[in-house]
Amino acid sequence: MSDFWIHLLVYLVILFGFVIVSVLIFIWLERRLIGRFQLRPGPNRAGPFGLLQPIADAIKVLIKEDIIPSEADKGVFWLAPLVAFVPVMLMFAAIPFADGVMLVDLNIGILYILAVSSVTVIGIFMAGWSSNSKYSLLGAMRTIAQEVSYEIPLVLSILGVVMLTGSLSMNEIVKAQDVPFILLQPLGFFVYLSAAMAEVNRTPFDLLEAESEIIAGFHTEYSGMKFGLFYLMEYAEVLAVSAIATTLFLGGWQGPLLHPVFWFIAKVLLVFMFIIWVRATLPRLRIDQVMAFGWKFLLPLSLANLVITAFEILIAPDINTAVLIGINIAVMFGLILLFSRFYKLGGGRVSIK
Amino acid sequence: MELNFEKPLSLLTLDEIDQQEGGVIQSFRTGHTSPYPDPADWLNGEEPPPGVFITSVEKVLNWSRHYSLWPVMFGLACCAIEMMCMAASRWDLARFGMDIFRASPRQADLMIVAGTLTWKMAPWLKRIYDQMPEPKWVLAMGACGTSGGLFRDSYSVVPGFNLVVPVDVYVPGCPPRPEALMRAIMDIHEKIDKTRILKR
Amino acid sequence: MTAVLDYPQLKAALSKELPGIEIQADGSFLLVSPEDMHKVCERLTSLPSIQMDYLTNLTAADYSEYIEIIFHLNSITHNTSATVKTRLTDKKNPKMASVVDIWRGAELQEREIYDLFGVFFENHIGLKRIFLWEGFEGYPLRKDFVNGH
Amino acid sequence: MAIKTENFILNIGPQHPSTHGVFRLRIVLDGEVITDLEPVFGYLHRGIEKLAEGRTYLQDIPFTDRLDYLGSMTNNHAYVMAVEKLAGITVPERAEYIRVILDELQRIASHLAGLGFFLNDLGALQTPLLYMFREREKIVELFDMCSGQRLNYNYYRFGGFVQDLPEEFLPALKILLDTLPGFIDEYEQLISTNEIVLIRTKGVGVLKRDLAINSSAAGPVLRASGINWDIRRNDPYSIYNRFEFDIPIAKNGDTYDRYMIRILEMRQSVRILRQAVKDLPEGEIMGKAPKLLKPPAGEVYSRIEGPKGELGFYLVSDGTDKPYRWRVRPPCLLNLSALKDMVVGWKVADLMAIFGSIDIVMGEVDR
Repeated sequence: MSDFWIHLLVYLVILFGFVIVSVLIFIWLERRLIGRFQLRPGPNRAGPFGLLQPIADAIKVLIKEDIIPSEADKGVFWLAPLVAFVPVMLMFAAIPFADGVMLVDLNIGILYILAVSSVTVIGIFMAGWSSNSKYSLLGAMRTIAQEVSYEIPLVLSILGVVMLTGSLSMNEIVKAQDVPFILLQPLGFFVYLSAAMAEVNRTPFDLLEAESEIIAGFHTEYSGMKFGLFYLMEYAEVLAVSAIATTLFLGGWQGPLLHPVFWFIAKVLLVFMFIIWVRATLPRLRIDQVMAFGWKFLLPLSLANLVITAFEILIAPDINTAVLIGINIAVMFGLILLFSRFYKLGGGRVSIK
Repeated sequence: MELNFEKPLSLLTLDEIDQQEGGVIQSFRTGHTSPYPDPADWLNGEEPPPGVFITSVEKVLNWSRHYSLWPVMFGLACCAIEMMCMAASRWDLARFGMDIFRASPRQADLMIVAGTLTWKMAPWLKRIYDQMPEPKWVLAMGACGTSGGLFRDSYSVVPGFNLVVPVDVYVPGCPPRPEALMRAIMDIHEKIDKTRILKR
Repeated sequence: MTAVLDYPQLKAALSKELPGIEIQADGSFLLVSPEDMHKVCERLTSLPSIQMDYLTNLTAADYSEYIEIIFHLNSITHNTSATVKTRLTDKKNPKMASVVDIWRGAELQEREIYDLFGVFFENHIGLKRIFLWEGFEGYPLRKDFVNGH
Repeated sequence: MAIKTENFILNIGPQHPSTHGVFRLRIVLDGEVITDLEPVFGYLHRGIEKLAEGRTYLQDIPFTDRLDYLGSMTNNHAYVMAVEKLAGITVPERAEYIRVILDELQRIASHLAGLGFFLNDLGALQTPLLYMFREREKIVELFDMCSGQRLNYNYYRFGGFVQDLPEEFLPALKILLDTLPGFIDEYEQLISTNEIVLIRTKGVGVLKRDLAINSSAAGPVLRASGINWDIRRNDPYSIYNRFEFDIPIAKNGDTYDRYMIRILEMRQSVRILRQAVKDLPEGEIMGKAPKLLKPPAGEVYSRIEGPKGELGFYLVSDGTDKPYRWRVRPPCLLNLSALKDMVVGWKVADLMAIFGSIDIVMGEVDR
């Protein structure tokens, strides 16, 4: 009995430490990389190469005055950051850093993660609703529409991977990947990544806190520690999404000679840099275009992906993998081009009487 | 100064809203004639007592505020273009950790008021200043900030921002070059380093 | 080269269309009385030979005996230009018919004249102060407006 | 039984990241769709026209810098040309060529800033803005060489210029002219064929042809709706009739066309600059102009093709050394008269795109 508690305690400390430290590294990495994308050096004064910059941000945000607007709904306003942040921390319980090295090896690992990750929407909407400002309400409405409707393509794309491995446990999924699933499931990876970027509100789907339109979306009215928690939650979510992407599609901690944990972190950083690169270059989609993209483009694609995977598993389980990879990639480009031909993204002008 | 409407906003006709706002601006103009004293209490502070613990905590907190000073976007006129040039690639403001131009005053520390302030805009400036959480600093950019500049004797220009908000640093120039603005931001950094957290 | 219309010939064309009104065309502009300004403007845009469809500039100037409203017009099709003026002698509350229904571009310029000169434009679609706030007393661009605080 | 919905009045206040300065919009929303829009001006109204009546003609030149502070050189040119027409001052040949060079450079710098802000409103997190500010810095560097100031230059005088161009101006300009078309191609590849930019701007905020003429729009907004009206071509001033360049016209007047017109106009400006630099004559810089200018009583309306559209000056002089009436024809303000017809029916995100494509500067709108 006691070693369970020790195991729990050790892993809790490891997980919290991992999340906090990697979020700090992510913040520094993002500001430096976006600086480099924009031809400017980025923060380099606070400590060597600006490494202490995230720490300075964190301390400053913590000691800032914490304003609660007078008309705000105090209880909900205070609770919103917690309801938004805690589920993100829970997601890390089932992610394997190395073979079996995780808080708990649930046999329904990926299902647990998806279930927990959809709770953050409630927290974000509580924030938008309780701060009683028009911009936050607009941001909150957009959040629900976007995150709920991207949950379905996300789940369906993960279903493809689960069909290949036959088990929901994250550890099994990684073990089953002698060939990383990104090659066997290219369409699944494409759908997963776009749906995950929408879940996490990163460009080109960052409607939520579209600076140019609705100021800062749901956290317009937050300041001080509550805003710090939201800022932390946003980056922790991106960390969680890239961690899941590595375990499901990039072969988790499998790597030739270095220690597994090193491979896991390297792949997480790789996916995160891709998300930063997309954020620094692409403009934003309109809300109805985001909806149309989710429902009319990603959803049919993920269903088609399921059918093809099932077809492959049942009819021809013993094709050698090279041919299979070739077929999958060809099918992916074929389907994407085919679908993008005959579907219209978003409505035009509404006639006002 | 609040726009206190008896009826909810949506029932008021647009003209009534204009009347209300006109009244607010008129009373704001008559009410604000003497400038705020410049907050200079950090100047004559004596050396801190030898308590190691207090000074080191103060040093860390000041260091964190020094390097993470998030400015709020308050560009009014030509000085705003120079402010953007300073935030652009040539004089990169992000080196000092100030690259996130917060659009909402709730998360901002420094308000760079850049441009000409008119009486119609003054109540909004005061409201944005009040909305900013506590350790906040104001940087009055350009000649219009110090004294109304070229348009000092106009009927609709506020002669100097210190009539509306207490100003920490004034930057001369019309518009000041980005290096001058960078120098002013370093003055604010100096000021932050010297502030006493625990008032004695 | 944007040719300036020959004013006497323009005066002849207009008085043929509108017999009742009197137009002076001495200097480098057409002078019309405020009451039939609206009718003249309608003719200027509808006559195919003139077709002044582009209102370049609509402004006012405060002289000692009258407030002068100046229309600078252009014809995009014929590439010609013309200046039409009208004088409001009653300086206490000057009044004039709005030309918003002819040129949509006049809306903001008329609001500016109302705000800075105090000229009231009848059946304008939203005549309010454009630059100054509602409680501001006086009209700044009038010569008698003292420029103090 | 129709659901009882209530309209949502949103106030895009004077201080907002994408209103290009202090401009306020009261919009009535039905969900995300805009049903009504009311612009509120005046938050930067400094009363320049009243102040200008109290100063002499020469002292009014700095006021023109602060009108459209992204196009100071062209503002100076418009005002100085009006006073020269009023007082009958002739400008020497070399000064005319330098004026064309500085105007076209200012047009490129203003378009670069305008396009940068427009793409920033589309949501591309300042990256295109900073690339376009890189080019603009080069042009501002040239202006800094000749006039000593980065933004409000005050470089033009009645009859020409006070100082000639420094000798390192022309080599730097030649380098810029060789590299600029390369950068514009880079923007075209990155932005004009970008899938998301196309979706967000094609067919959005259409300004039809006759409404564009009727609402006295000017410049790129007018030419995007298919009207061939450019003061440099229709009513040539200074020596523009010596250069051959063509006027880009678009057909359907949507946000994409307004963006594309500005890109093509930058290419034409580079063409004009090449010809102007090639046959820039030697000679003196300043024409014969009295120190204390007292133009004869009379009035003048003179106009130029500024980056934002037709910028006109209507000056009335009563023989003294101070103007009697000093009126600026603001292209930015008049481009906004049709804003409501372009925006109603679209969504909040489109409002930002359409508003950004009109490219206004509040200094000129409010004066």
